[in-house]
Amino acid sequence: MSILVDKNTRLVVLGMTGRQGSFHTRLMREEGTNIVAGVVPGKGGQQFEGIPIYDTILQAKLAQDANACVFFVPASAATQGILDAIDAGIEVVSAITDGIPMHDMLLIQEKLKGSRTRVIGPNTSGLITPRQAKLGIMPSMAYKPGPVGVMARSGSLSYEVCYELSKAGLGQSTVVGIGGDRIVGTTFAELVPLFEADAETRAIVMVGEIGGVDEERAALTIKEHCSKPVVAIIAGSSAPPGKAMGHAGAIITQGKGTFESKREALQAAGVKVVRYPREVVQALREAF
Amino acid sequence: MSILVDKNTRLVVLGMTGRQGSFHTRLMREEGTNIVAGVVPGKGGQQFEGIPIYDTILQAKLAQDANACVFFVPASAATQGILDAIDAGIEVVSAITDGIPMHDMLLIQEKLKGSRTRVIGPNTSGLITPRQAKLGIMPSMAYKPGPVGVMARSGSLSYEVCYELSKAGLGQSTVVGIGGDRIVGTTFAELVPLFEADAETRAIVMVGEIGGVDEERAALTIKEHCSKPVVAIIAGSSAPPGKAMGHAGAIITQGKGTFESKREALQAAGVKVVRYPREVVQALREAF
Amino acid sequence: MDLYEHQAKAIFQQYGIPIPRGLVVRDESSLQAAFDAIGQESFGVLKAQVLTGGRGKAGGIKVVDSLPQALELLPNILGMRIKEFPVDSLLVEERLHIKNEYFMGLTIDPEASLPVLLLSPRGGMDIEEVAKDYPSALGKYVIHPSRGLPSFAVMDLARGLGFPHRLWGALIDIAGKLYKAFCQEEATLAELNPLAETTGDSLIAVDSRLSVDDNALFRHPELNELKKGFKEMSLKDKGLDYIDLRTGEVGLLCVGAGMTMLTMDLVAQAGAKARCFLDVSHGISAEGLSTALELLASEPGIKCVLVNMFGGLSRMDEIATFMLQAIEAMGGRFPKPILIRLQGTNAEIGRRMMMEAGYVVSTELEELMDNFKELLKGTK
Amino acid sequence: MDLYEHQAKAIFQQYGIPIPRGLVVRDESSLQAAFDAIGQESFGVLKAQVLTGGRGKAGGIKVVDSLPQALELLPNILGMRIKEFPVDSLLVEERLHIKNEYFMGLTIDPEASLPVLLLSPRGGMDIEEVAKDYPSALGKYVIHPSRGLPSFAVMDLARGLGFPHRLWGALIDIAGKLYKAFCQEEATLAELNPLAETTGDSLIAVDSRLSVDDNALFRHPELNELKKGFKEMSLKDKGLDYIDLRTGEVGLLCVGAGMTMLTMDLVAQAGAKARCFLDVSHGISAEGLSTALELLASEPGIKCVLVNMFGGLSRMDEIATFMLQAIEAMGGRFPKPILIRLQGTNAEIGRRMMMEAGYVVSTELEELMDNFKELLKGTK
Repeated sequence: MSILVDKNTRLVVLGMTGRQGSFHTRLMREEGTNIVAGVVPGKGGQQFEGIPIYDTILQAKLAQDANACVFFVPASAATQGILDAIDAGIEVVSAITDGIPMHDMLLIQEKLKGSRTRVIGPNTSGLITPRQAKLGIMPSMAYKPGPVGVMARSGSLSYEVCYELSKAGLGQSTVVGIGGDRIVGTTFAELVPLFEADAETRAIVMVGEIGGVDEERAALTIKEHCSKPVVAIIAGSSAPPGKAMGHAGAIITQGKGTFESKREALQAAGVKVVRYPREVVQALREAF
Repeated sequence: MSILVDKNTRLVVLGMTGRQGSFHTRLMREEGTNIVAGVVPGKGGQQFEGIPIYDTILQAKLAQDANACVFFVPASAATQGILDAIDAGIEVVSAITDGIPMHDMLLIQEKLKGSRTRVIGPNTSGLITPRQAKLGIMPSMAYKPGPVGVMARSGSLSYEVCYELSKAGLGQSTVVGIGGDRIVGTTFAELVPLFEADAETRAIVMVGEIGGVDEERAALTIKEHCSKPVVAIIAGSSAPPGKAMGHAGAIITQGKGTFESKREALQAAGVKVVRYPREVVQALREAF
Repeated sequence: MDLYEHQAKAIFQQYGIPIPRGLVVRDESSLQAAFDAIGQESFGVLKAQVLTGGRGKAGGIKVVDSLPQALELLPNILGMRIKEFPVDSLLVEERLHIKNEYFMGLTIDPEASLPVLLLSPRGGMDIEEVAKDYPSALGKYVIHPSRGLPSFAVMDLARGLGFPHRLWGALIDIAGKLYKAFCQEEATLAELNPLAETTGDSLIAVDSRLSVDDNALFRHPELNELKKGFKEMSLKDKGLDYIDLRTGEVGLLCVGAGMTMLTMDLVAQAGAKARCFLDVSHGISAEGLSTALELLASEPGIKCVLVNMFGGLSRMDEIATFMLQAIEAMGGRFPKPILIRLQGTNAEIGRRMMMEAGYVVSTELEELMDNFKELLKGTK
Repeated sequence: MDLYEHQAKAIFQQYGIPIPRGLVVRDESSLQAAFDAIGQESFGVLKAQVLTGGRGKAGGIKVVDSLPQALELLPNILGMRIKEFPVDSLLVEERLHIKNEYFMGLTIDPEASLPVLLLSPRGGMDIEEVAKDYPSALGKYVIHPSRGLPSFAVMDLARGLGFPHRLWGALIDIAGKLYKAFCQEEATLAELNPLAETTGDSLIAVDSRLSVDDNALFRHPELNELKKGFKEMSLKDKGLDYIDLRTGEVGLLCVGAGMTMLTMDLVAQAGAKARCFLDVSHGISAEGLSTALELLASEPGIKCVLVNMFGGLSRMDEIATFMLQAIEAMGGRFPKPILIRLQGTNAEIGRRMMMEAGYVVSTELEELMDNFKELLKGTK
């Protein structure tokens, strides 16, 4: 078991023939991912290392019964692509793309309501169920199959944490990068019930950081809906008080977003909060 | 008591200085309606028989704390006016205007969600709580205060029915014309709970006609949510089978919309169904 | 406003929906052009253009092999009446090799008051029965206009209804175009039936219907132009809602649809039958009343006229003034028995005016119907 | 990208939001023009243009009566640093007679991930404290973009917060314009504080802030133009996220914001302090790495550099190649102590390359931090 993606995932790679797209298509395949199609407008009918290429997501979906997409296209093309994926009824969209304008995400968010699509990201390292499906850019060497569900805001930090976990023999059920942007398709709070419902996941690691209120929101969900042990690592505890986001920003977050605010909220939900990757391993060992 | 409008209604008349607007402003006032403002773009700052005129609905709302509007403007201006009234937070909109395009109503309908506005009509004779508030064009002589709540698709037929009721000493709590168009702001089914909750209303009369499925939908609501006696008059029982609306129309209504379909649905909900106005009086007398 | 098949097809073609080659023909002279446009190979099908269903069963569609055969059949079809509708034009189209007949339609779902896409793999003439007897053979998707018609919705319908996989793409494509036409033309109904699969694995709209919103015509000049071909639409321009029931003997002149229907029911109750409705509620004018009265006077099927009005917006003094003016222009006297009832706004003045001109005028509905029953006795 | 007050105001003015008369001044020569634009009557207020709060308390705002007085004060303000930000321009504005100070702002509600309008009758410098201590003095309305900002929502806020009735219309008007600016300029923050009521019963934006979405600049050429004034933005164009903490002594070069923050935490744990972050995750290039290394080498406050990278998208062999190229161009040797850790995609190759060039390279994070602690010991 796992969440969102596994060996039944039928993946379409957007921008398959580009520099990043082609490099990571190979790496995702090496992880065991079932890549059924690529989409590159204008190259429909061609192939990339045996994988058929289509002009549109819908064509790929129709021809290959695809149910997931990963985006290796620039921001200027990604918004339309995500809207197309929602329109086509793709179930999981891993939006690696960095730099999607915030107001585009407002549009995407409204379109997501009433759709069947879950968007992971944007500006994410993607998601991986080790040895089954990888829809992202994370270094495979850091991951092993196992019982820990990981969700992270920062890609690089999640690599480090998973690498430590793997070295310590604590493999991962699924690792999801929610993305670093202000508006993301899927929040920590929305992933908690999925990990809770997944039989293989025995504990959850949240890789958070200062800023935003996503960790605080997740704390509420964990408190009410999660029976599994949760460990959170929050980066940025030593950061000086943030650059002002204007009064409106400060008012609306009302003191949330700091390390202390996140630690308090999470501890109140029974979450063990740490600062450094090694401590995650230790806390998990205590929890198991 | 009554529903939707009463002597606390603070009415704005759209198109107050036009031919119909001025004529009916006087008649509505004679009924006792508290008309606090008129709206005629370009005539802001003027007065009409002592009533201040504003350029926009919002200005009228701000200056006079208005909570209701009645529309005497042509269809080409009404759509924008209704959207403005929703935006301004007007609570009751009586859209007398006839000829509003259907696709405009689709737009208005979506805008109504999440708003505080209830639109009556369009293409309606309006609504009246006799001697308290009249937001419409119905002939006042047909109405008397009393215990019968009336809701009607056809204006002219509701005049006839109310006239008969009044002659028989059966006055009305509130009479609402839902309007004759394919898409209306408020349906019979939505009015039933309002009449049910109104202490003064002791019985409900539904003035329906063949076509559409609004009577059938109301039957479900009546069955589940209405404890008061309901009498329905359905016009058109002698009409020959309707001109085809295309297969799609026939398929989607699936035999609904006929006199028989409406009678069956309503009788199953405990509603007495009649054909002629005099029979309404008789049925009500039996019900009381 | 319901458009003719050929008008609907011309519009759908602008949106890229595939339709058969063909040409409208109103007399023998243009048949040659239609033959040339289609070509010998797939010539041809003659289809009577009428705004009613059941045209095939009534003999309004003929398949021919040659121009002479078409020329021979043409006068028969052009002369016929289908359900009382006279045929005055034909659509001549190419013959197609049809493997399967499907149904696709867009209309307003009356429950949701939202557009709904309907799709069925069992299209053709009996689609209504299919929908009733095999509801699982009909798929529906209710559309939220702000979200549009997503591809996956069409795909789900196609999959769920067992459409072959090779057609999903074409169905999505055509549904998207049909929805675009539905929105842009402000239609109330847009229908492709049958939407046929030909030997080439492609889909084509063999028959089409399109009804557009009368209320929106003012912003669609090209549709407004078509209006001229429809008697009921030109009456509408004068504020008259006109419905010709094509049988019966009593002409009705009322204000408001509900009142019109009630009057029709009362006429039926009295043992007679309404021939036509004229509802003058959409703007009373001298011209409108005059047109209405002339129509009632001239239509030979109408033996007598009932005027039944309960005015709200319409003022009965105005109505009386306009009616008297119109009758004056018709020679001073309405040429058929006419019974009048006026009630509502300024009704007393109106009644007095009509009575002074010598007409039988009632105040109450019962009174009008009693007079009508007397009239019926006299004519029988 | 956070804009300067005068830039924000110039944009808001385009949307019809009332702002004071004024002019930007960078030296004495343009003060006369500002004086002429404002006029003797209401001259003037000098406001330091810095991208940080607390400018008033730091002496960055001065009220003057005359041009000579302004000329006298100008050099003091232009020379000052406010929270380490040097002041190199002033906004000279008219003096206003302010009766009340309100607050209006638009930003993204992090709970709903939707735009939110904030309004308070107690605006001015202490608005954050007001919001915390008197939450009832702050009104919020979450906006659904497809529905827009309805007038009644603003009216409800104004009424609920006790704004005088005479201002409701102006508040609705300005909120509508501010929301329009927020959407069209693709802002992340738009704020009028104080939004002041003057003696004339009208509202005017005495101070304004506008932050626009860096990611959307590509479709706003006029905003993109402003970017040149901001060092961090020009670095961003080279794929570098740069944050200058303005104190501390360790320069950090990492891939990814989370890793950067972790490294900063580890530096703090070791008893040192990070001076700046350089996150190269948004596109690794020779030019980007070279710019980053030059900045770290040249900034005098930076005593040593930590490079900590765990690459996914970024390939560590590429990173090593680009770093070595850059160092070569700087003279063959990086001029400060530098500790490097490379992990992830192609890390082994990268590490070998750096080691062969004579640098201290780690594989594991602990190893890097042990080396760092050693380095610290040596320097103390």
